[in-house]
Amino acid sequence: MIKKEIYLDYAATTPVDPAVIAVMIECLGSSGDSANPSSSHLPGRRAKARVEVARSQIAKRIGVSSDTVWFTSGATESDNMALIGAMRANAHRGRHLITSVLEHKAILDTAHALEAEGTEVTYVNHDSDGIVDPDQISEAIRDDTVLVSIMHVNNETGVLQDIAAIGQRCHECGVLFHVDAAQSTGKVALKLEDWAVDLASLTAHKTYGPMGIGAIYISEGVSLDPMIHGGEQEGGFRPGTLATHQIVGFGKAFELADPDSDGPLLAARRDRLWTGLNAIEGVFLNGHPAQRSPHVLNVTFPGVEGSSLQLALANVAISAGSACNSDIPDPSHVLRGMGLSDVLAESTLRFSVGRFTTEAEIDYVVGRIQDEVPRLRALASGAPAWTAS
Amino acid sequence: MIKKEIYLDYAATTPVDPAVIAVMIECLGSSGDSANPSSSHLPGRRAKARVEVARSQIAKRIGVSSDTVWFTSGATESDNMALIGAMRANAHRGRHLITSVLEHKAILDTAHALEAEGTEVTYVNHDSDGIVDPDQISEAIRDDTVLVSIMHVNNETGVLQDIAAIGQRCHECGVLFHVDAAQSTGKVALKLEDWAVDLASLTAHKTYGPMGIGAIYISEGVSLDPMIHGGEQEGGFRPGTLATHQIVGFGKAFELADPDSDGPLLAARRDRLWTGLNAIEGVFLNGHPAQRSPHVLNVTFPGVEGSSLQLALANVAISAGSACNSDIPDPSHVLRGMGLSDVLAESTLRFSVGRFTTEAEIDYVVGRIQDEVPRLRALASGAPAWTAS
Amino acid sequence: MDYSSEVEQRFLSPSRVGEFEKGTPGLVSGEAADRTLNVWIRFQVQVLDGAIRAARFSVYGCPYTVAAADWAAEWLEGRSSTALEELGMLRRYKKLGVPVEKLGKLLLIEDAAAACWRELDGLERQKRN
Amino acid sequence: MDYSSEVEQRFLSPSRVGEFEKGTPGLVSGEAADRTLNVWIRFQVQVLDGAIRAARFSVYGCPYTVAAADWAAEWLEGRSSTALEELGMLRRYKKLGVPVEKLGKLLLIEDAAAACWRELDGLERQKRN
Ligand SMILES: Cc1ncc(COP(=O)(O)O)c(C=O)c1O
Ligand SMILES: Cc1ncc(COP(=O)(O)O)c(C=O)c1O
Repeated sequence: MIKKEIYLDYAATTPVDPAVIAVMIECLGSSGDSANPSSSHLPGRRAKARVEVARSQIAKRIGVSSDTVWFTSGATESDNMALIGAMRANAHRGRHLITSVLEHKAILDTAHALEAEGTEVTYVNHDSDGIVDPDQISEAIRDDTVLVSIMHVNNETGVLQDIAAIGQRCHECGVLFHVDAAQSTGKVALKLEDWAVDLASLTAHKTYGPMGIGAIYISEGVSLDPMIHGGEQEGGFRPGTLATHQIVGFGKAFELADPDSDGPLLAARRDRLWTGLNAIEGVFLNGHPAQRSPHVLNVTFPGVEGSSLQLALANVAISAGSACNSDIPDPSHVLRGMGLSDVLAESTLRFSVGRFTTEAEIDYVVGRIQDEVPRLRALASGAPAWTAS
Repeated sequence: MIKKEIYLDYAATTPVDPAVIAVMIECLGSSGDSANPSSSHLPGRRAKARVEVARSQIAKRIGVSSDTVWFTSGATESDNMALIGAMRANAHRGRHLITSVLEHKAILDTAHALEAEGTEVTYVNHDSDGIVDPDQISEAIRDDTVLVSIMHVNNETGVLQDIAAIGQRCHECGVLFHVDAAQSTGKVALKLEDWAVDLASLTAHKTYGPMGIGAIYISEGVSLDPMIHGGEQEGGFRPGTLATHQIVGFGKAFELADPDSDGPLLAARRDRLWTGLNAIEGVFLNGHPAQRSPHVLNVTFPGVEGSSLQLALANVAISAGSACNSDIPDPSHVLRGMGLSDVLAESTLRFSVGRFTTEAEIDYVVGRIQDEVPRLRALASGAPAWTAS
Repeated sequence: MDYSSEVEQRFLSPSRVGEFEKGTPGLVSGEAADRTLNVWIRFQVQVLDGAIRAARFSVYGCPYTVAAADWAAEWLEGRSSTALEELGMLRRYKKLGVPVEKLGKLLLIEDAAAACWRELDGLERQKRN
Repeated sequence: MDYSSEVEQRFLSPSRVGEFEKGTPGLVSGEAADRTLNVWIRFQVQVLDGAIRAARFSVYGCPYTVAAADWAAEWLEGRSSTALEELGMLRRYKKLGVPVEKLGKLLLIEDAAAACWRELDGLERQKRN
C-alpha cells in the first residue's frame, strides 16, 4: 500500500549528513581515532585534538569562543544543567526563575522540579502568534530573579523569539539569560555573544549530526553547579568519557550547518508546501507568519481528526504536536497556549522540512493531503460543529 | 622514530567492533533507521523496534529482564543517577550511604557531593590485594543505611569484588545495592538478578560499543528520583531523545561480548604479558593475583619514573593510573589505598588487553619494556633508595 | 501508533461509509458523541422484517474508531434488529488489535447503535398504536 | 603529555648520561633531590683551568627533567666554571617547550649544578690554603 516513504519530521530529528557519517566512522574502529580523549598517550591526544576542532566548529557557528562550549548528552541535559545548575549556584542572589509557557518539556519539567525544591517560577505568556513580548520579561524580573530561560525557535510552530531584545533586558537587570537553541542551528543565525546570552542549550541531532550529543554554552564568569560528578572532563562541568565520534560528528555537522545557504532552501520548500496546503478549504497556519524559522510549518485541518490524518498519510513521516510528545495523547500545550481548542489542536500537524527534502516530495505530500482531507471530512459528514472548531 | 602503534589501553576505552560499526551506520543516514524512536510514524516505530532489540540484548548479557534497563549517556551518569536518585527517593529510610575507597571517581565525587547535602557516607577499606571484605559491608550497615555501592571490576587493577556475597548481605539487611559494572561486561559473567543487585551502571565503550551511551539497571520496585527532567522517555527515569545508532551499537556490542569466548583469550594475552614483564628485576603486580578480570594488568616498575617509562614507550598506548585520571598528576588513590608509596604508585602502569590484541603485540611490548626499564634505571644510577621504594 | 493491518485496511477503505438514499424503506438512525474523547459517530441501518439488511456510518474520530465502526456496521448486516440494542462488540474489538485504553472511545459505537434501536423501537410502537 | 620533539629526542637519547672514569682529573660533582617532586639529579663536571671541559649527569625524574639536565650539561661544556654557580637556565627551558608548572622540578638541576660549584669552590680554597 505504501509506495514510498517521505520524511517531513526534521524538527524531531534529522538523518545524519553523509559527510558527518564519514568523520564519525574515522573515530570508531581499531584503525581510527577511537582512543579516550582524556588519555595522555598518542592516540588519546589525537582524539583530543579532534574534539577540540569540533569544539571550535560549534563555537564558531553560534558566535562564541571555544572555551565556553561544553559537551553534554543533548539539549535535554543542557536545559536541565542550565536551570538547575544556575539556580543552585546563584541561590544567594535569589530563587526566582522566569520562563515561558511555550518552552520544551525539558525546560518546563525542570522548572516544575525546581518548584518542588522551593524555586519560584513565573511562566510568561505569549500572544496568539506565539511571540513572547520582551517587555513582559522586563516586567516579570524581580530583585530575586536569578535566571530567564526562553527558547529561540519553538519546536512545534517554528516561531522565533527576539533573543537579542530579551537578552538586552536581562543584561540591563543583571539577570542570567538561558536560551534553548536546540531547533535553531543551521536554520537561523545565532550570535549568542552579541545577544548577551549567558547560557544556551544545543543538540547535534536536529542539525544533521548524531543523536545523543549536545552542548551547553556557559558564558565566561557565569556560575553553574555541575549536575553530574566524577572526573575533570569538560572543565568539571560535565564529567564522563568524551564520546569522540559523536563530538567530531557534531562539530562537522555544525560546520556544514550554514543558515545562509540552508535557510533559503528550507524556506522555499516550506513555502511550496504551505501554498499547496493553503489551497485546502479551512486550513490555517499556526504561529507568526513571518517571525519564524524556515523549517517548520504547523497547520490545522479543521474537521479532520489528527491521528486519522496521520494514518491516512502513513508513508509520510510527520508529527502530531512535537515529536518528543508523540507518545502522549494530550493535545499540545503550545497550541492550546496560542488559543486553539483541544479539537483544533488535535487536528494539527507539524511538517518540518530539511536539507534532503525535494520539491517532488513536497508535491507528492500536497497531493496526498489534498485527497485525504476531503475524504476524511466526508467520512465525518454530518458531524456536529465542535469537531471543526 | 615510532615504528608502529600498539594499543594496550582497552580499560580506558575500546575501539568499536566492525560488526557494531555496521549496525550503527544502518541508523545514521537518510536511508537508514535514523528517525526519532519516540515518533509515532513508521520510521519512528522502526527505530523504536531496534532500540528495543538492543535493550533486550543488553538485559540478556547482564542477566536481567528488558524492562529494567534504561539508557543513559554512560556509566558516569548512571553512577550519579544511582547514588543521587536512590538517596533522594529513599530519604525517608535514612541518609547513610556505604561505598569503598577504591571506587571510580564517578562514585567518589558523587558521594562527596551527597555529603555536602547532608548524606553520611562510610568509605569501607579493602585489603592490600584490593579486595573488599563482604563482612565489612555487613558491619558498616546501619538502621539508616539506604544504599551500598561497590564496583565489580576495578578499573585500575582489574580486581574483582565478590558481588554475590555483598548482594546477599545487603539483601538480608534490606539495603539497596548498586554495582558499577562499567569494566565487567564481556570480560566476566554478570548475573545481576541472581546476585540480588538492585542498581547497576553500564557503559558501551569499554566493551567494543560506542562512547557516550550507557545504561542503568533498576530492579523492579526500586525507587529512584530522576536526575534529568523533560519528556517521558525511558520510563521517565531518563528523558531526552534516544540515540538510536548509539543504542543499537551498544546492543550489538553486548550481544557479541561473551565472556566465555573473550575471557580466555584476554587471560592468555594478559598472562603472556605478565610472564614477560615479571622477568624484569624487581617488578611486581598490584591487586589480587587470582580474583581479577582477565583484561587488566597493573604493574609497578620500581626505580623507574612512570611518565618517563610512558614516553620511552610512546608508541604503546598504556595508562599511568586510570585513563580518566591521566590528566591529573596525583598518584592513584586506588594504588595508595593498597599500600603503595607515592613514588611506587608513580612507577606503575596499567596495561589492558582486548579482543584485538595479538601475541605479536604483546611480545613487542615486552621486548621494549625489557630494554627500556634497564635503560631508565641506568639513567638514575646512584639515585637514593626512596626513588625505588 | 502501530495499527494492526485490519485496522489500517478498514480505516483506509471503509466499506460502509455514508448514508442511504433518501426514501430507502426501513431506515433508522442514531448517533452518539463525546467531546472530551473527540468522537462522534452516526449509524444508519435499514431494518426490514426485523432484520438488518444494511448498515452505514459516519464518524469523526481516530483510526480505531473508524475501523471499529466499519466492522460493527458489517457485523450488523444480516442480523436481527435486536443486535442494535446491545452490540456487545468490545471483546471483539480487542481481536481487531485495539489497545485497551482506546476501548472507551468505541463505546460510542455501541451508543450510536443503541440510539438506532431506540428509534426503531419508537417507530414500532407508533405502528402498533 | 605532549612533549616537544626536542624534549623527546633528548629524553630518548641523552648524550651526557653517566659518570666519568675514576681518576679523571678535575672532577667535581653535586646532587640535589626533592622527594615531594619525585626528582633526583646528580652532575659531574670536569673543570680544568677554570673551564668546564665536560659534564655528565644522572637523573631520576620525568622526561622534562631528563631532557633539561641533558641540555644543561651540554650548555655547561666549554663555559667558565662560574656558570655552575648560577646556571640560570629556567628561561631557556621554556624554549625547550617545558610547561611552566614543570619548571619547579627543573630548579633541582640548578641546585645540582650549584652543588658542583660549592665542591669546586671548596677544593680551590683547599688548594689555596
Ligand atoms: C526546543 C527543544 N529543546 C530541547 C530538545 C531536547 O533535545 P535532545 O533531544 O537533544 O535532548 C528538543 C528536541 O527534542 C527541542 O526541540
Ligand atoms: C569503573 C568505572 N566506572 C565508571 C566509568 C565511567 O564510565 P563512562 O566513561 O561511560 O562515563 C569508568 C570509565 O571511565 C569506569 O572504569
